[in-house]
Amino acid sequence: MTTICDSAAAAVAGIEDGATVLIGGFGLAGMPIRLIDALIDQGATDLTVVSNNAGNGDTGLAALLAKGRVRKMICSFPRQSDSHVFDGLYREGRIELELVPQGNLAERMRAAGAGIGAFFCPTGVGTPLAEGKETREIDGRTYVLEYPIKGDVALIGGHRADRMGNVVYRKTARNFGPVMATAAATTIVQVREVVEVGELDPEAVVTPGIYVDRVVAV
Amino acid sequence: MTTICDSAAAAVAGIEDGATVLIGGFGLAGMPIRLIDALIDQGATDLTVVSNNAGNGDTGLAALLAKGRVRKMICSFPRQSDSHVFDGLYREGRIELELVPQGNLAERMRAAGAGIGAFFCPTGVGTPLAEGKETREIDGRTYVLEYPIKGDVALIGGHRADRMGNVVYRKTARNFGPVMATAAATTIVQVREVVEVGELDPEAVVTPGIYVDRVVAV
Amino acid sequence: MTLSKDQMAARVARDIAHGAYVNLGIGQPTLVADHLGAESGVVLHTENGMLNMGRAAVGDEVDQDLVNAGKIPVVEPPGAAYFHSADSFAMMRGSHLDVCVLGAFQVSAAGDLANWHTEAPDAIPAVGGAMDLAIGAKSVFVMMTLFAKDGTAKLVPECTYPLTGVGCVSRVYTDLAVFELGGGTDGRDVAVVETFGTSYDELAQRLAVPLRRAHDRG
Amino acid sequence: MTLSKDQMAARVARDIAHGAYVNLGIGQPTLVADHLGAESGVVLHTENGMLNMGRAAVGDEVDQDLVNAGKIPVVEPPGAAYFHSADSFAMMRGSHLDVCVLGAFQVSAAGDLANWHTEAPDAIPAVGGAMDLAIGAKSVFVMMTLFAKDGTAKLVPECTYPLTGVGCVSRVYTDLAVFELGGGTDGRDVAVVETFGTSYDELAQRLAVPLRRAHDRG
Repeated sequence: MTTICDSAAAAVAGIEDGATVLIGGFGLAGMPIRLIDALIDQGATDLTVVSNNAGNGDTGLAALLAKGRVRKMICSFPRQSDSHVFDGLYREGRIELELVPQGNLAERMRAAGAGIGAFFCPTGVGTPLAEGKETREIDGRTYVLEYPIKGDVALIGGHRADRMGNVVYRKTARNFGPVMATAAATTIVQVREVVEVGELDPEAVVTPGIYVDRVVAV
Repeated sequence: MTTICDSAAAAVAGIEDGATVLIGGFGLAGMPIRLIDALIDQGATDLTVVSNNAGNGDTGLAALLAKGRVRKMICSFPRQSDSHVFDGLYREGRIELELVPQGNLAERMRAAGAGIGAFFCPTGVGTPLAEGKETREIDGRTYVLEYPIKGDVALIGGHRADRMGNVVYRKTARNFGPVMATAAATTIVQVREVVEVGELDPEAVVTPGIYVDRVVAV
Repeated sequence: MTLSKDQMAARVARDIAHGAYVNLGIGQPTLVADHLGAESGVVLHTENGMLNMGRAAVGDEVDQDLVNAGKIPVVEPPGAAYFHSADSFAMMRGSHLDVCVLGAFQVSAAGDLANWHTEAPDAIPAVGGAMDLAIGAKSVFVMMTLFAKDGTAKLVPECTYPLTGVGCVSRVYTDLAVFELGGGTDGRDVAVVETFGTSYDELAQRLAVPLRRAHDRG
Repeated sequence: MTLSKDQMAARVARDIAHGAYVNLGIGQPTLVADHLGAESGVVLHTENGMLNMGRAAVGDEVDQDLVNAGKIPVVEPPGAAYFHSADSFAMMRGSHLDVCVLGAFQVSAAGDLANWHTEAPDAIPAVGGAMDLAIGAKSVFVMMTLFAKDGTAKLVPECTYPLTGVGCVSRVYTDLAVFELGGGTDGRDVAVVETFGTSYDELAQRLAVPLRRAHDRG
């Protein structure tokens, strides 16, 4: 069952200290800014955050980092022109970083959502990011064994949702949202508009309601 | 590049004896009947066919089987009320059968299309279909190692395609089509209508043209 | 009075929570849908690629592109969503469905399920989605007559037919009683939840599995 | 005359086949798009989830939901398709892209690529999609200046920077020459395809890798 929440605060209620939080978005496209702001107000700390980047400027994920709420970032691309908050914390040794190639980040969350125990992946073979990982040659090619990344919570930026929780995205803001929605125990989606059941084209629904626990229009 | 073909015969040209052919459809929904008919006329033999079922009645895949063109079926559910062609060949020992749980069939083709070397899957553990396969316990659960299924050719039944090869399906006729399109060296799609570029909603394209080699409207 | 098939279906429906996501196996479990009205909030999944599947189609509603897992034409209610087979089985394998209701040849005291193959000499094996369904849902309910036509019990100490899944069944709904599996320290404790036209003592006499009364939580 | 960045981009574009599916890495490779007009039939992929990506957006075209992998706003041409990150990287990892053009810190004679991390003491590591891109496309082209600002060669016998991918680069386009890698019996033979404002002999003197003339196919 999907709950349509009245506020971002209600949507993020109950996120616990120590939780692993998957946060959608690629840069600002698809970033669930209002949910992150609500999470800052909510106060959960000691978080592990999984997101493609590690915050831009001083708002959203960067603001969550600045408050010292994040123990560890799992991401592909922390270093950006405006990632000064993360950069500072990292250089001061105040945040852990697990760097994951972008496709592995997506595929490991997809595996978590799809009940796959682990998978042999060709990405990163022979590089420092595969060091210490199990490898195997299959059909003449070398692969690295990669494990799922599960979330306790996913915070996602969608475009529209119906009251059953079916979600559509808009353009490249889709990015990690649909994958993260499958990989978390509790999936929370901010959308621009909640519509009545029947208003979304069933052929074009990207995240079916089964993956969505809470929706808030912001 | 996607080629828009004038006929089903042109669409299936060049399929070689001994090829592995992925055939979409779940029962008749999404079954590329016209492409299969053209393949019968084209004459390729000694085929391995991967499809969810093993033919219904006397047309389509059943007709291909009846002509003796298929050496081996890889499928999840050959036995149906109207699968008498396959049933007869199987009982006479004239066709090989590799039985694969339906979700593994889909996931193994997805792995082929996604460049995954193998994956640990919980389906079938402790059953005869996992006998002889490598198993591993991960996080307290037992998994079976499953390998990709690649096709030389995929024959798919879509709904509409644009001239760049972007394809949309209709309702549950979608089923295996989008996965098979990614898993074959050459993907051939029959659709009801070919439309101009720009007429399909970019948010609703299910199989992007990169996966589609040939399209024919039938 | 022992239960009719329809009464069994109603009894199963009673144990499905409001708003649950449910997959009903082909055959008898399909009848459960008749007892899950709109007020139940239940959303049906069909593994050939649809959520919020509707009732069987009649007359002009029949559309060859819209069928359920039994290849029966169905209708599309508002709020439906379509997806391909790999996504559909990812949804199942990833434990996103709340309940799956399946038929069975045999269920063991430890919750092993046998429902795909009788090993009859002339039988053509077919597994379909059975193994994926068996291990996918959060709860797997079996719906079957307690005794086969020849009088042998179908709830057994160990399955003699080939397994579909290991330790996966949580509840068994029969014409004579409802059982809860997986209790006790060894997970092989069968609790009798309710009886119909029979008694606990009579069941204890006719079944070879170790029974206890459901309220004997010890 | 040595080539300008724009001339290098034009030279790369010349080697991209009509109708190819191409991913252009962030930075200099983006310039290649300026030389791939509509008549090229080339379809651009951006790993954040789009095929048939358009040019950079200007003025009112800017849409925060529509950006490329460098987070630069772009436009949506007719025939575009959107997909999520796992599907996007499946497309790449599964070898469906024809060409990927990347920048590099170093490329080895055997085609090893180093382009993600300099190991500078204060550097924050960030990999993004680099490792996925390196191993995904059918052909990986590198576009870089042949010598670093301090005069050291970037085409080297062995990379000293951390690797992005092993043996993955097929061609290197520089301001001074175009090289084809992976020839010879040991796969470490570097062929000089074309020179700009320099000579084969001069290159042979300045580079530590074993060179041969491209027409010396032996």
